[in-house]
Amino acid sequence: MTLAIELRNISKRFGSVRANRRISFGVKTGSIHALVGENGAGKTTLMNVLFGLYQPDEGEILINGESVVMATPRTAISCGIGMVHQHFKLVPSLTVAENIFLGMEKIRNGLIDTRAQEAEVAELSQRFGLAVDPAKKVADLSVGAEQRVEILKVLARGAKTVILDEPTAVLTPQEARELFTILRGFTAQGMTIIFISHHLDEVMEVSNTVTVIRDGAVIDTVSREGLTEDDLVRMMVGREVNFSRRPRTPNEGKSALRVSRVCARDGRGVPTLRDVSLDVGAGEIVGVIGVDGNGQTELAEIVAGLREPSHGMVEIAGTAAPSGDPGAARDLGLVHVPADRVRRGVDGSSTIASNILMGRQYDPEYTSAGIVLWSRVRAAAAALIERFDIRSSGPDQVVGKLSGGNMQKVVLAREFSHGAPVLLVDQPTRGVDIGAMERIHDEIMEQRDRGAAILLISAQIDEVITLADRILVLFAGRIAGEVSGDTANEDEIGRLMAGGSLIAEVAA
Amino acid sequence: MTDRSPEISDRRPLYERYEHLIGQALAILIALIGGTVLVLLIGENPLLVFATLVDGALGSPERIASSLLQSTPIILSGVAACIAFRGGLFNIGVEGQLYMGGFAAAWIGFAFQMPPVIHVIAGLLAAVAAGGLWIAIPAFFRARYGTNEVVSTILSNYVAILLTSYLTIVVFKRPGGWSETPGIAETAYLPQLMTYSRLNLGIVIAIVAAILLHLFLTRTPAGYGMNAMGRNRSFAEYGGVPIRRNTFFILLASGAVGGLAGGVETLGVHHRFMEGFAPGFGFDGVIAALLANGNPIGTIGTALFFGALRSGSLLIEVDTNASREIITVFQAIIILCVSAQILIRNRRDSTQGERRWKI
Amino acid sequence: MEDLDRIFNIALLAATLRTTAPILLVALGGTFTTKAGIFNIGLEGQMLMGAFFGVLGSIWTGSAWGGLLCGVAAAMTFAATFSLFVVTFRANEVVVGLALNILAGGLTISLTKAIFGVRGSIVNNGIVGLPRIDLPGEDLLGPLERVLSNHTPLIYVSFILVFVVWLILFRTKFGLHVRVTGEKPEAAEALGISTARMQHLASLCCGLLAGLAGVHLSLGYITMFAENMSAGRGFMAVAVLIFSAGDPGKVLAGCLLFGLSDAISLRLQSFGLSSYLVLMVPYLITLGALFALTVHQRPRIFRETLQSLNVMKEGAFASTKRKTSK
Amino acid sequence: QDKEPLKVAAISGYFSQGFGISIVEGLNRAVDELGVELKIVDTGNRALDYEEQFNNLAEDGEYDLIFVMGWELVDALTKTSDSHPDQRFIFIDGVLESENMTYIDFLEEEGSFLVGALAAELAGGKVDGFDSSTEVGFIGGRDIPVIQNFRMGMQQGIEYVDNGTELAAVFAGTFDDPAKGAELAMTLFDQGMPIVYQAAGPTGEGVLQAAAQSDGFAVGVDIDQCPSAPGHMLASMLKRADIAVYDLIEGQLAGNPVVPGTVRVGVATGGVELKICDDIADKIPASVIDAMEKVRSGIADGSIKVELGQ
Ligand SMILES: Nc1ncnc2c1ncn2[C@@H]1O[C@H](COP(=O)(O)OP(=O)(O)OP(=O)(O)O)[C@@H](O)[C@H]1O
Ligand SMILES: Nc1ncnc2c1ncn2[C@@H]1O[C@H](COP(=O)(O)OP(=O)(O)OP(=O)(O)O)[C@@H](O)[C@H]1O
Ligand SMILES: [Mg+2]
Ligand SMILES: [Mg+2]
Repeated sequence: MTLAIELRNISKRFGSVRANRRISFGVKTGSIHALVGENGAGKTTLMNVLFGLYQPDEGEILINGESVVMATPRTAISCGIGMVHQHFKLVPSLTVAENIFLGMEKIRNGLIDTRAQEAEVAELSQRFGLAVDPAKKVADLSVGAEQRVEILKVLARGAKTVILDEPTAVLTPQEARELFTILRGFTAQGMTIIFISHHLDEVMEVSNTVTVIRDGAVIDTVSREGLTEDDLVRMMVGREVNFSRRPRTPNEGKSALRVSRVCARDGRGVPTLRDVSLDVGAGEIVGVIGVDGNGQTELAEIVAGLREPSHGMVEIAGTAAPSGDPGAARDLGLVHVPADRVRRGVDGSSTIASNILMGRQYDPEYTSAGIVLWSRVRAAAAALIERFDIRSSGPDQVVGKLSGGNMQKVVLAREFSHGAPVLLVDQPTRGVDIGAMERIHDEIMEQRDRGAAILLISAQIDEVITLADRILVLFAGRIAGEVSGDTANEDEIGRLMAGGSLIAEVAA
Repeated sequence: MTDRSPEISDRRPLYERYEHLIGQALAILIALIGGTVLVLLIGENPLLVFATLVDGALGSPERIASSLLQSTPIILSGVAACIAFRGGLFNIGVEGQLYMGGFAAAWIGFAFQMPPVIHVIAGLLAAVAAGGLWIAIPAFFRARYGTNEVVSTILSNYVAILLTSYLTIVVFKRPGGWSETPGIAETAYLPQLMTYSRLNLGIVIAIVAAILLHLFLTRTPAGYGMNAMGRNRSFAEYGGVPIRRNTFFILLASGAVGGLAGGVETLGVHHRFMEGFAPGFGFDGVIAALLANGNPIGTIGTALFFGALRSGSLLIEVDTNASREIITVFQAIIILCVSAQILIRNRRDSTQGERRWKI
Repeated sequence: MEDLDRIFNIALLAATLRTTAPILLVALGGTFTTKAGIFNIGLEGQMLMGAFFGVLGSIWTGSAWGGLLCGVAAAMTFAATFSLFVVTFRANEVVVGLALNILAGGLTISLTKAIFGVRGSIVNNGIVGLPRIDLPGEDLLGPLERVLSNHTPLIYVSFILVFVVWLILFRTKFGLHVRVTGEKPEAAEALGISTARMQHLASLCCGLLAGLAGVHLSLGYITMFAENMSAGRGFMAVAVLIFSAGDPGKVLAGCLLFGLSDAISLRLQSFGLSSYLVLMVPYLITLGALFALTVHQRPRIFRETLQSLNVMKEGAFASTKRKTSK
Repeated sequence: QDKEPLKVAAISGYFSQGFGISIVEGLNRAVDELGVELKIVDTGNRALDYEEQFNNLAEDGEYDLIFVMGWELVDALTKTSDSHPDQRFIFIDGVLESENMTYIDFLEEEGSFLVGALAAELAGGKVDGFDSSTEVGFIGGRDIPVIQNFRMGMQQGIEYVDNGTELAAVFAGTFDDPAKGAELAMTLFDQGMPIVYQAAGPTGEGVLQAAAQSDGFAVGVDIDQCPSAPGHMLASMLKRADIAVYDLIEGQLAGNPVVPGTVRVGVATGGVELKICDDIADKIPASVIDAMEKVRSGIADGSIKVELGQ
C-alpha cells in the first residue's frame, strides 16, 4: 500500500506554545484518515504546515514517497493537496464560480471568462454530486452550500488528497451524513481524505485510520478496525474522563435573567434569532446548545448588551436592560465570559492587572477620589492569579503573551470574582485543556452554589449535560426544544440540534 | 490601526521598556544619513548645514527660547491629537481647530474690555469652545453614524481656514492693516516669561496640558476606559465603556485642545489674529503625537524636537544657501523611519494575520 | 433669469469636465489601493511629485510626453515607497501617507530652489505642455462640441479610465485578486495569491494614475509648476474614495459632484458673494454628502424591526430559510 | 577708506513671485554693477518665525541695508527696528508708522487705473480685433487689502472712461493654484469678457495661460509678463522695484545715504507704468493710445486722483 502523504518529525512552535512536537504518521492512498485530539492539540497547525501555510521548525513532508518543501499553498496544490479550512475562506462578494476559480481564472481576451468558469463549475458539481448555483454570490449561500463550494474549490484544482478541518462543526447531522457519502465517493475514485473532527461517532463511522494527537504530539495511529470510542477518548485525554453529571440542586430562586421574544438579524437581514424567550433563576444553570451559526452568538451578544435586538427585550435582576448598552447590563449585575476572548475578552497589549480592572474601574475598591489605586489593583490581580492558577510572571505580565487557556482564566478570574448575580458564560472551555476545563467547571458550579443565575452557552453537548439544570437547544435561531438536565441524553439533544423535532417539542 | 495603542508602562525589562527609544534614535540617525545625502545633492556642505541647524536651535538663550516658542503650538496640537489617538480615533483636523481657536481668542481680546487675568482666561476659554464646537459636527456623526472622522476633519480644515480668513478680512479687518484683526487689548496678553523673547506662559500651559493628559490616562477610571477603547475597542465595549458617548467627547476634547493651541498662539505671540498665522502646526502636532505613539509626555519630546528643527532652520536660510524646506524633508524621513520601526519590529508576530485599519 | 443663465450654461459643463478630471484621475488611482485594503492618504504627495517631475521631464526632454513619463515615474517611486513602508514594514498607513505628503512638499521646493535658484513657481523655461485635441466632426457634436472638444488628452483619458479601471477591477484576474486582497486576505493567501504582492502592485497602479493626475495639472490644465499646486485635490480624492468605497462608478459620481460644485462656486462670485464664503461651497457640499450617505445607511434598524415582527407572525412551524435554500 | 563692500540683505516670502522677482533683479544688478554683497532670506509663510528671522539678520549689524517686502512682516519688522535703531530697514511697498524706517511706496492703484482705462476703451469701444463687451474681468489671488488696491484702481479707470463698461472682480482664494486661476479665467472669458487683469501670483500665471486657450486677452502684473502668452497678452502693469532698489543702493554708495522717510513710486516717477505688449501694440488704434496717454499724464500731474478705500 502506498502512502499518499507521510509526515516525519514535524515540529512547530508559536512563541512559547509548542503546537506540534515531532509529529510523524502516514496516510494511505485511497483512505479516509481521521485526525482527532482536544482543542488546541495542534491539528489545525499541522494541517497548515502540510498545506504550506506555515513553515515547520523541523521535519519533512513526503508526497507519494518524495520529499517536498511546502513553501506556499501553491506548492501543496501542485502536489495535489487541497484543504477545506475550519473557517471557510470564501469571498462573500464574489460568485460561486469566481471563488472556485480564484487564483486559476480562465482568461479570454485578457478578461475573465465568466461563462466558461460557470459552465465548468456546473459540470464539476454534477460529476461529484455537490449541488451549487455557479452564478450565485457566496454571501447569499447557506453554510452547507458554502462548504460544498469549498470542496469544489479543492476539486477544481485537481486535488487527489483533500484535507477537511472540522467539516461537520457547522453542519446538521443530515448534512454531515450527505458529506460522508460524498467523501466515500471520492475514495472510490482513488482520492485520499484527511479529516479532522471532534465527533468521535463520525470518526468511527467514516474513517479507515485514526491518528490521535495530544498536546502537539502523536499518541498513536491506529486502524479503525477493533477500535472503540472509549479507546479513542482514553488516548485523547490521557485518562478516563469523568463524564458524570454534577450534582444538581432544585431551582428555587426567582428569575434573575429573563429574555423575552428576542429577534435578531445579521447584516444581510437574514433572521438569526426568531422569537427567543428564556428565563434563568437564581442558583440555576441554563444551558443553551446548538451547532455554530444557529444563533448562540447573537443570543449571547444581545443578553450582554453588545448587540441591539431587532425586537424583544432582556431583563436582568427584574429590570429591563436598555438594549445595546453593555455598561448598563453590567450595572444591573450581569457579568459575561465572551466566546471570542482574544478579540473581546482581553486587551492583549496590556497587563493582567489592567485587564482585571476592566468593568470595575469605578468600583470604590479600586478607585478613590477619582484616582485608580494601581497598587490595590495589582494586589487583587496577584490574588486572582493565585486562585485561578494563571500561569504567568505576575500581575504585570502582558496578557497577549499568555497561552489561550491562561488567557481564558484571566477572563474568568475577572468576571467570576465580581460576585455578580447573573453570569453569561459563552463557550467557557473552548481551546482549554482538560485539566483547566475541570477547574472551570468547578468554578461555574461554585458560582451557582452561591446563588448566581447562569446562562451557559456551549457547542459541546457533554459540557451542558455535565453542568446545566435545564438545556435549551437552538436551531436556526429558534429554541427547538428544552430538555431537563437530569434526563438529558446526547441522542435527544443531537436530534434537536439537527432540527429534527421542531414539531414535537416547542419551547414552552 | 495597528500601531495605534502604545505599550503601556509596566515592569518589563529595561531594554524592552526603552527599545522604542533606541529604535527612534536609530531612526533619527538614518534620517540624518538620508539628509546628508540630500544636502550633498543640492550642493551644500552637510556639516555646515547641521552645525547651523544646531546653532540656530540652541546657540544662545534667545534661540533656545525661540525653539521653545516654536514648540508651544506643536505640543498643544500634539496633545489634541493624542487625546483622539489614545481613544482609538483620528483627529486630523487639529489645524482647523487651531485656526478657529486662534480667531475666537483674538475676538475676545479685541472686542471686549475686561480686567487683566479674567480677560486672558476668557480668551482661552473662547478658544477651547471654538475648537470643540468646530469638531462637534464630525464628532457627532462619527459617534452616531460611524462617519469616517479622518475625512470629515480634513474637509473641515479647509472650511475653517476660509472662514477665519473671511472673518478676519471681511468682517473684522483692522483698518489700514494687512489681513489681520485689530490687536487685542493688553489685558488679554499671555504674560511673557522673559524680556528677550516672546516666549510666554503658553509653553507652561502646553506642558501642563500634556502632563494632565498623562495623569488622566494612567490614573483615572475614565482615562483607563478611554485608553482601553484605543487599544481594543471591542474589549472596552464589552467591559461597559460607553463607546458612542466617549467617541463624541474624546473628539470634542481633542478639538478643544486644538482650539486652545490656537488661542495660546494669538494671545501669547501675535496679539491679534492674522491669516496664515500658524500654518502647519496642527499637522506637525498630529505627527508629533503619532511619533510618540500617543504618549503625551513623549509628545512633549517630539514636539520640542520639531520646534528646534523649525527654529534651527531659520538660521539655515540666513547662513547657508540651502532652502529651509530641507528641514521638512528631514522631518519626513525621520517620521518614515520611526513609523516603520524597521530596526525593532518583532518578527515573531509575523505569522499572525494583521488587520489593517479599514475605511 | 439672466443671472442663472450666467451660471448654468453650456460652458459650465466644459468647466465641470476640467475641474473634475484631476481629482478623478487621482481618485481612480486610489481605487486600487482602497480595493486592496490600504487607506492611502498619500495621494496628494504622489500627485505633487507627478506635477513637479512632469515639468522637469518636459524641460529636460523638450517633449510633453517625456515629461509625462518622468512625472509618472516619480509618482510611482513615491507609491513604491509608500507600499514598501506600509506593506513590507507594516507601518501605519496614515503616518506614512502624511509623511510622504510632507516629503513631496519639501522635496519639490528644495529641488526648485536647487535647480532654478529661487523657490516658488517654474514658468516658461522651455516647458512643453500637452497638446490639445480637437474632436473631429463639429457638425456631429453640435453644441456639445464646445463642451467636449479642445481639451488636453488627459481629460479624455480620465473619463475613459473610469470604464477601464472598472474593467480591470471587475473583469480581470489582476483586479479580482486586488479585490480579494482587500476583502478577504486570508482567502487569497490560502490559494497562494500573495496579498503583499497584490498590495504593492495596487499601490503602483495608484502611483501611475496619481502621477498622470499631477502631470495633467502641470502640463495639461496649465503649463507650469507652482509650490503645492496640487492644492488639496489629493485629499479631496481620499474623501471621495471613502464614501464611494472605491467603486469606479461612484468615484466618478463623487468627483463630478465636487467638480460641479467647484465650477459653480467659481461662478457664484459674480453675485457679489465674498470669495471666502463661495470657496467653501465645494467642501461643504462634500461634507454634506459624506454625512448624508452615512446617515442613509442607518434606517435599516426600522426595516429590521418590521421584518422581525413578521417572523413572529409566521409562527413557530414555518420552514426556515436555511432548509429551503438547499 | 572703506574697502569693505556694501552688504545688503533682503527678506520676504515672495521673492519667487512677480514683484519679488523684480526686487531680486534690481539687487542682482547692484551685485553685478556695484559690487555689493547680497543675502536673500526667504521667510516661508510661518508668522511665528518672522521675528527670529529679523533678529538673525539684524543681530550682528552686519548688513548696511535690509530690504523687507510683505505686509505680514510688518509687526516683526517694527519690533526689530525698535530694538536695533541703527539698522537701516527699507520697507518696500507700503508706509508704516515708525519714523525710523525708509519706505518705498508703490502706487499700484495708479497703474491699475491705467489698466482699467485701457480695458474699457478696448472692450466698450468696438475696436477691431477685440470683442466688444459690457464687462471686463479682474482676478485677484486672495481677497486681501493689497490686492484690493489693484481692483479699486482698475475700477476707477473703467469709470473714468465711462462708456458703460463694468468690472467683474473675482478672487481665487489662493496664490498657489494656477489651475484654479486658469479655470476662473476661462469662466470669465466664457462669459464673454474679452480682457482679464490678474493680480494673483502663481495663480495668475494660470490666468495668462487661459487667455491663450480661450482666445482672450490678459493683462499681466508686476513684471513684464508679455512673453507668458504671446498674442494674448494685452499689457503688463509694471511695478519697477528693480529700478527703485538699484537707485537706493547706488545712492548709498555715491554718498547719498538712505534716510528714513518715504519714497513714493508711481506713474509720475515712472516706477509704475503700463507696458503695452509689443506684438499687440499695432492692433490698438491710435485714438486709444492717445486717450491712454492723456490719462497717464493726468495721473502724473495729479489732475486725476486715484483713491483707495472703496
Ligand atoms: N498563529 C498562531 N500564533 C500563536 N499560537 C498559535 C497560532 N496558531 C495556533 N496557535 C496555538 O497552537 C496551539 C495549537 O493550535 P491549533 O489551532 O493547531 O489547535 P487545534 O488542534 O486545531 O484546535 P481546535 O480543535 O480548537 O481547532 C494552540 O495552543 C494555539 O493557541
Ligand atoms: N493601564 C494600566 N495597567 C496596569 N498598570 C498600570 C496602568 N497604568 C498605569 N499602571 C501602573 O501604575 C504605575 C504608574 O503608572 P505611570 O505610567 O504613571 O508610571 P510609569 O510607568 O513610571 O510611567 P512612564 O513609563 O510612562 O514614565 C506604573 O507602575 C504602572 O505599571
Ligand atoms: Mg483547529
Ligand atoms: Mg502700494
